[in-house]
Amino acid sequence: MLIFERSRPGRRGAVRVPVRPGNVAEIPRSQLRARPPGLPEVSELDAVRHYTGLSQRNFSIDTHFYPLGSCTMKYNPRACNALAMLPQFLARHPGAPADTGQGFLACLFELQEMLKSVTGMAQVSLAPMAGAQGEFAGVAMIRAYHDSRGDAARDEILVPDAAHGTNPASAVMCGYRVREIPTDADGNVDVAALGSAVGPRTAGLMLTNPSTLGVFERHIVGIGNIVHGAGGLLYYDGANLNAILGRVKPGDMGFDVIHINLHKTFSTPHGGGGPGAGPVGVTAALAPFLPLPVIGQAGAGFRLLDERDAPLTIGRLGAHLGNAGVLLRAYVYMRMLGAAGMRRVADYSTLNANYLMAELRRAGFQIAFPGRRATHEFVVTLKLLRDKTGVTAMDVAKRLLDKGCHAPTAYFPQLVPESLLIEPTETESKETLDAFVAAMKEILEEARRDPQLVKGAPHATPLGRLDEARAARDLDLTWRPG
Amino acid sequence: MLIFERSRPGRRGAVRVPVRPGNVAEIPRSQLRARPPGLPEVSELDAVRHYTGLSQRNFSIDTHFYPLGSCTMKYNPRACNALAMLPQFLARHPGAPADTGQGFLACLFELQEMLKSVTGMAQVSLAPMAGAQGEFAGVAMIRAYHDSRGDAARDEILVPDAAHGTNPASAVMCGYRVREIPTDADGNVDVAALGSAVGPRTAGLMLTNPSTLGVFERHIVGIGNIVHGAGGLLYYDGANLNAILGRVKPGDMGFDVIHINLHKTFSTPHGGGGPGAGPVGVTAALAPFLPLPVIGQAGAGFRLLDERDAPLTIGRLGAHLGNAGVLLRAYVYMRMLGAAGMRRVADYSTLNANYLMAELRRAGFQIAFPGRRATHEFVVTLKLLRDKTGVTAMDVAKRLLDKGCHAPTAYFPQLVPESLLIEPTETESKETLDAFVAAMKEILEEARRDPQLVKGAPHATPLGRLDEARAARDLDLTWRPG
Amino acid sequence: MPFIPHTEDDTRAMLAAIGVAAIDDLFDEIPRGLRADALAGMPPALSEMEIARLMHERAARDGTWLNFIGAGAYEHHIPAAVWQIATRGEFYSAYTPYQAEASQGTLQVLYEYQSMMASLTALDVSNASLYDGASALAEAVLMAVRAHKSSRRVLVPRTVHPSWRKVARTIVRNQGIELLEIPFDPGTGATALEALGRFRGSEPAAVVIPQPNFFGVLEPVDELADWAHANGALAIAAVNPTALALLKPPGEWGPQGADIAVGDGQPLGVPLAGGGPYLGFMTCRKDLVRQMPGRIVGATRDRDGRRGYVLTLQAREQHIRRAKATSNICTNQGLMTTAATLYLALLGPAGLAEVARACHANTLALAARLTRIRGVARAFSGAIFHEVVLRLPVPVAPVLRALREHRILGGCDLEQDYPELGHALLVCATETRTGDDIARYGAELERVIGLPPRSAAEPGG
Amino acid sequence: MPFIPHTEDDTRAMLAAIGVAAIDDLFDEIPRGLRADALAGMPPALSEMEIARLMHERAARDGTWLNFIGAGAYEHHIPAAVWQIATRGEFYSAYTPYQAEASQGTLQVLYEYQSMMASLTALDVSNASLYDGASALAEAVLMAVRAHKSSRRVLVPRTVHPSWRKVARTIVRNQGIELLEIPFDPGTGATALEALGRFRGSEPAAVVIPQPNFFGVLEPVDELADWAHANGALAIAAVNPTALALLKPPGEWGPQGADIAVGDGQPLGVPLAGGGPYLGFMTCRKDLVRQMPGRIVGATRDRDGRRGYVLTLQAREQHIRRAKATSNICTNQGLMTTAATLYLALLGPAGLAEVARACHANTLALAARLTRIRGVARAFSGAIFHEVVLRLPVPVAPVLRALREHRILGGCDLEQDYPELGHALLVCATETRTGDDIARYGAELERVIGLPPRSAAEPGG
Ligand SMILES: Cc1ncc(COP(=O)(O)O)c(C=O)c1O
Ligand SMILES: Cc1ncc(COP(=O)(O)O)c(C=O)c1O
Repeated sequence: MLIFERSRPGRRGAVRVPVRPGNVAEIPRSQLRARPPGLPEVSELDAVRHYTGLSQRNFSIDTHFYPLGSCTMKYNPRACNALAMLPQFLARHPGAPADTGQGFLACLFELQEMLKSVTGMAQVSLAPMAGAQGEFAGVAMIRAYHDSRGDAARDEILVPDAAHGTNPASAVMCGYRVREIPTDADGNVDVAALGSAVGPRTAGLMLTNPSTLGVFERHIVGIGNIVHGAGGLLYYDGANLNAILGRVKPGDMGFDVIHINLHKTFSTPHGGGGPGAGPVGVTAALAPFLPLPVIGQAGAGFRLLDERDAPLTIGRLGAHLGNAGVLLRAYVYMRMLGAAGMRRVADYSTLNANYLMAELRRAGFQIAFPGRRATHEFVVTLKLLRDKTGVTAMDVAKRLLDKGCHAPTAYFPQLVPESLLIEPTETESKETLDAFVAAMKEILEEARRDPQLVKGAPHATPLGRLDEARAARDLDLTWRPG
Repeated sequence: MLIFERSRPGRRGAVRVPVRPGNVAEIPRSQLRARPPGLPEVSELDAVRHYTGLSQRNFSIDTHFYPLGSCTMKYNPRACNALAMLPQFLARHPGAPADTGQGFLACLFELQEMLKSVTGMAQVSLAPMAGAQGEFAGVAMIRAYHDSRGDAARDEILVPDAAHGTNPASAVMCGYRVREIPTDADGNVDVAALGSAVGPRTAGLMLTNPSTLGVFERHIVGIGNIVHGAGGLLYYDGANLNAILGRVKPGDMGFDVIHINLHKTFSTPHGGGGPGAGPVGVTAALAPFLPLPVIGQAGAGFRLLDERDAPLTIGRLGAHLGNAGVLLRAYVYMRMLGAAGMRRVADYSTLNANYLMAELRRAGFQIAFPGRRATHEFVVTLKLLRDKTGVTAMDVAKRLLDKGCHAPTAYFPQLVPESLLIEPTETESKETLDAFVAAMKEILEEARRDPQLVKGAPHATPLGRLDEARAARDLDLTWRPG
Repeated sequence: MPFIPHTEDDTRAMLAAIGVAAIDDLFDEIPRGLRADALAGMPPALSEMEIARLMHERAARDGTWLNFIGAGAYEHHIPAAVWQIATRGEFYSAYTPYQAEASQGTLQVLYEYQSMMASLTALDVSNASLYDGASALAEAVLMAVRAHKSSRRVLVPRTVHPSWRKVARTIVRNQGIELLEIPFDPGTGATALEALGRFRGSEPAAVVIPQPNFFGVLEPVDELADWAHANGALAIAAVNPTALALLKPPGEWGPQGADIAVGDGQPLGVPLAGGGPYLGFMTCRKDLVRQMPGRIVGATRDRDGRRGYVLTLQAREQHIRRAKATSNICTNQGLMTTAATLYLALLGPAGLAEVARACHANTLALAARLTRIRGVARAFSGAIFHEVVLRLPVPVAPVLRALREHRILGGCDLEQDYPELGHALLVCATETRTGDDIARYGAELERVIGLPPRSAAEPGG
Repeated sequence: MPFIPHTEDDTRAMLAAIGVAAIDDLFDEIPRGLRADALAGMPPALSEMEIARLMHERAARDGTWLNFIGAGAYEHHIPAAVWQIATRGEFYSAYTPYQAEASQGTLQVLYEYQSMMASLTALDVSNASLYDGASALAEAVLMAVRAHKSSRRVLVPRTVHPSWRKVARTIVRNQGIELLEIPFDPGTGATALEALGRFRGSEPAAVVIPQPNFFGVLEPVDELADWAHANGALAIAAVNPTALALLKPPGEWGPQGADIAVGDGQPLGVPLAGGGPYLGFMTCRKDLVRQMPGRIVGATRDRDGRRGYVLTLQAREQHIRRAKATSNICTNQGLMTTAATLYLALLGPAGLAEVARACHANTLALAARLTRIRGVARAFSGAIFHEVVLRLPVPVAPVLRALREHRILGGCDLEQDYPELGHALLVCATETRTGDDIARYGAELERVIGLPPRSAAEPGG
């Protein structure tokens, strides 16, 4: 039932606000609204019961194993939430001067410093509000860099075909043409193809390492040399940083610009789709172009740097200073982990992924890149299963829901047929992984024995399989009163 | 699965505490524990997922209609929780002097004053930690009162047979003999029987008004005269105050001592069984005996009164000042309602109960006291149904769970056979009441058509009907490893 | 190990199952020369207890302030239920609802959110959020240019929030889109209709129309929308959602209505929180929906014909369309959307209108009080919603500094962004400001400016 | 109407269904003379926004303090997860699990709680909570008297918390039960074993044994339990649950073990909150279970043989047994029990032991620092857990007052309750106190007492 269907004309929630007399005094009639908006009219209990009930219709990390590849669905420590929501932080107005928020700014400044430490970059801006915005900022900095050198003919960004969709989309938003580089059979960038693609039009190469195929790009140094040799810059999509935290730094791999997804590696909550935060880090050469604001030191304290401090900035990405509450959560998380904890993240996320890969292989699943180590995630391909039984990756994903697991990412990476990208994260226990393997094994048997059972899944969720085609065809995007 | 079954030796939650070296330095070996306690060893994610999952196995006000008679399961405004949990209030040590907590004490003092206002009593103590403790304190004050007058022969407390079980139990805890007074056919106290029961041994009469039968005791003034005439005192069990809030004050009805259940009338959360708060109010004559502490004024501020201020006190009921956090929640609730809101509670809880009673009668249910108005609750008797179909009040209660309603109180009041005590509260909407009537109607039809369906209920809950006899027979009260 | 459940036995068994001797071996594909050693500059781990103490101390140091700043972020009362429910693990720790059957909670919330925003703006469809109001404006500009096809020019009044204009410029300029500034009438503080003439030949793809504008002033929205349509441009409304409880919604501006509406959803239950996370909202006419950026949720049916919700029109998005997507946005502001939905459900139309009326009345009362101070006057004659520009007799920055000594945040200094206005200060009093608050501000400002109060006989500003 | 959903139409329809004209008519059974008019003294309603402002202001006024008070309520770090989960609506707004099938969440939590408390105390069974530690002690006394049958006399050491002794007296005296005080050894601060002789003939029903005692001192628990049993009495342990991570549990005291253990569960994840709500815990030997007060949860099976949980042994309780019940308790401290269960699950045995060790070490460090001040000395020689009595050279009350000017709560003044100890101060440093905190207290106390520090050469106190 929709909240609108619980609505009754004249019913009111508890929210009351005292209004001085003479209220709409100054607003001309012609500017006034004729009819009130069609918001629901419900009591506070109605609303609480409705949304509490809806919440129970979600899978989430707090309730289910959620091995959604590329998304790093690790446990979100509750302390991060509690401490970011202290009343003084919540009440801080973004326009309040720096002298009224030194405690708040100290956290953000230290976050910048910690991010520099784990990435090996010279300077960081916390401004981007998600990974994709970080990518935009990064590519815009690449452009600004070339422009600042009068090197304006570079109009191409190279992107491996395995890249996440945001990479090409971000490059295009910065006005670049995108050129795809193929992947070789081992999941590496095809270096020969890269060599013939680079040239004077190359502004840069965007790379995820480990890649979205769940493998570490072994030729990274060579790739860097090729791109740099052609005058291009190297962009690091940090969505997979979890796998190498404290083990390898993007800066040491030769990257010039990076973004980091705090909502992945640094465990800020995904919130049903966001918010995230996508800080960018750069080498010293690119630091002048960082998006604003950057937190700077001012005597013993901190302040927001602006255009007067950074005249070459690519500009601003949001009205204020980014997703501050997300930044605070990441700050708390990083402080709780410390240097040793960072490395443990890489160690145990990698251990979990390799264990799961080994066990699934043992259970009869086909691994997409069997000759490779898994990083913090790995790809299974169900092509053979589909060919034999008609059961697709989508069917397996849906059937997993019946077994109490959220599905892995399905059909991404796109270049592996019937792919499942599986990322267990370091916060899951061996028992949980074993239960997942057992569920996958059961599904494999079901697929062989009774494929319709799997194809008809899910059966145990509040609703059965939903018709996506119908949704796109008969668009129904808003409730309209009967 | 129990949390213990998720435990693995050596696994640890996130909680770490820095320990100085030389730690157990001073504790003699002979005092040390040989084996660590058998607490679960789980990760923070395990614990969060386990208890989040368990929570979803509960019905609650926030998720279901919960018409549990005598319990006043009304909406618990979330603001009360948020404001009682402000960091400074949570951090306040009970031993901190009054000068460090004037804001906190102001709330409690004003709560005392508001409770005086709605009850018409001369003075209030917030000390009792639940209704039953309030009853104990009240009866102890009755005893102290008689003792202070040298009137020591009174050793009986009169209690109507319809009374809640805590009433006689509390009287006994105060060293009294309990004498039951019968109820007449209309649900009133049998005044004649009362008349012949009172006498020089009568210390007092405990009365709920409206009674647990869901009717207002019409002869209350006469009853008071009888008891007072015999030298006894009149005790008011305030568990049902919701029905008359702002309409009638216990003080005006002639009561000498009362308790109030803040977790009922003033909407503090029931928390799966508690905590509650059971402040007591008294006439001026009994004020010297109030349990400590009482919040007093001190100049412009507030302080806790102690034995030096109140040498005749019955004493203390808990180590500190009662369930302070519950008191703060009730304070916030009462301030949000104000005088007009108080009366609305009585009005609409009574409206809802009478409407539900009318509709259930229309649907074919037998009302226990059909000639009476419902107060905020009313009793249905399923004796005829049971005689005809074998379906009991328990069966109907269980079947209601399948229809998404928590069951009313079953088999209480005990003197009505196959009783359901139904209390909708004022915060439920007509739609919810109508849905409940529809569910009850369906069950009535099911009971006639297919009694086994009802007798086998519940069917839609995570577990089927649980064997209570087995639990009492094969006692299993704690988990023991394998 | 904090947040890592592995016992030594687990690790040993898992390594054995993989067939390696040590965790180090799992990293053997990484070129040796790249391996990092200790993380210089990373402080040692703190326990939850220690970081809690540190954060409490920092929060206490920052303290609380009596706030009169608005300027794009508004201090509203947020019902306690909003965040107690939004932070339930099932909402908080889920991600984008790719698996619809396991995400009906989030999906239905988003569908309800879309419905509420569409209704609030009187437009047909809504997406499920963008990052914030400023970036939503940038996306609307891109969307309008895509829809218009021939023009890459967009008119943006100087009365649009300065930061929003900066953000729009940052985001659109690499695609060769030009933002042309429309001046404002120095008398009314609203966009100068008479200045539009000079853009007639510019064939703009869109005209941005703020309501209320950055000065708090109401714009001639009907005329502006009409002018846009008459000149072949789309009308992009940039609106405050609280104001829409009272003001004519974008879908009803002029004879045709605006085509796209954007804004910052922060006023709808999202705490100020130092600047974010907020949410950008966007609604539009139905025929533009395929140009929209961001997630969109649609209703559909399950196998058994029961109503349910899914992400739809995904072919617009980067994960399908890659370089040809309508935007690069992926992670959005989901949880803020949940909060906004809860907020609107808890307030309802009457509650939201009450908030809007209280904001308006309080700001008028504030303006009345402050303009009783000699030398302080309203800068513009235009009607306002809940912010107002005051002209001070002295430079603004030192005044604000002096007010801070009394823990008052006195407003937003416009001297940098609008030097033409002189000593101009933008102030705001939402429903959270009481008569006492206003009196306190009045008294302190009077003291700071240091001139005797204007006598009652003199006409006010 | 706040929290009331009725529209005017609803009310009208409902009145019609009932067959009355107005709500007033529903009260027609109430004698006219009794009907109340306006509620004098009830302030008018505040909106949520207004009460929030008021409460925030009051909380800010009270501020935060550096706390060294223990004395029965302890400042421990509470993991954030505890209350974020305990306040989930499903736990928070449910009641006593009378309908087991609709309450498996609460019931299983209680079963787990019982298991944890039984294991912590090394006794067989636990109830599901009493109001607080003090009232739990009173209930234990009543229970022991019921179990003993012939005696109504119980020995209570003077080292039991003074408030607990007062509460026990309030609750048991009306049943003619006598509480006899056992003195303590002024040297060690523990109960004087040699004083027990004089109670030999008193045939006590029970002996209460605190561990640690109110002075923080460890009692000779083995000897006391043994003495109790040798004299036909039950041994009632009154214990601190944090201490039990390290100390020998009641079930292992002396050759037979204590019979009943009670305590306050506040240290297990319950905030200080000005004094409550906390929870009283009680565990006992299996054969006493039918004498226990309060709710008890038991495991059973459902129709299909699946494990589940129910309230059990209800025949002990007031709602069944009425005047013959083991206690009048009905509503208990359910939510606090949930919090304690979460706390113990999050800490585990290693975490709880770490907390206990840190408390002990910090209190020793505090004592060491403070006794470096001339004239300050430990009052007793007995080993302590996490509290210690210091003797000051000057009256305690003015010292504490002076410390408060520096926002330090310096401890619990014993001069009222134990005049025989002179200027005695009970202090506590839990795991939440840092080295800096202790140094700060040391420096301020030194200043307040106003004597130069004892030189390093002189022996400490
Ligand atoms: C590999 C990769 N790159 C980029 C992104 C984009 O990040 P965001 O969703 O934060 O915009 C994602 C995440 O969705 C990703 O998995
Ligand atoms: C009528 C009545 N009296 C007394 C009580 C006892 O109150 P409490 O449960 O708060 O101890 C109750 C509630 O359970 C009750 O319903």
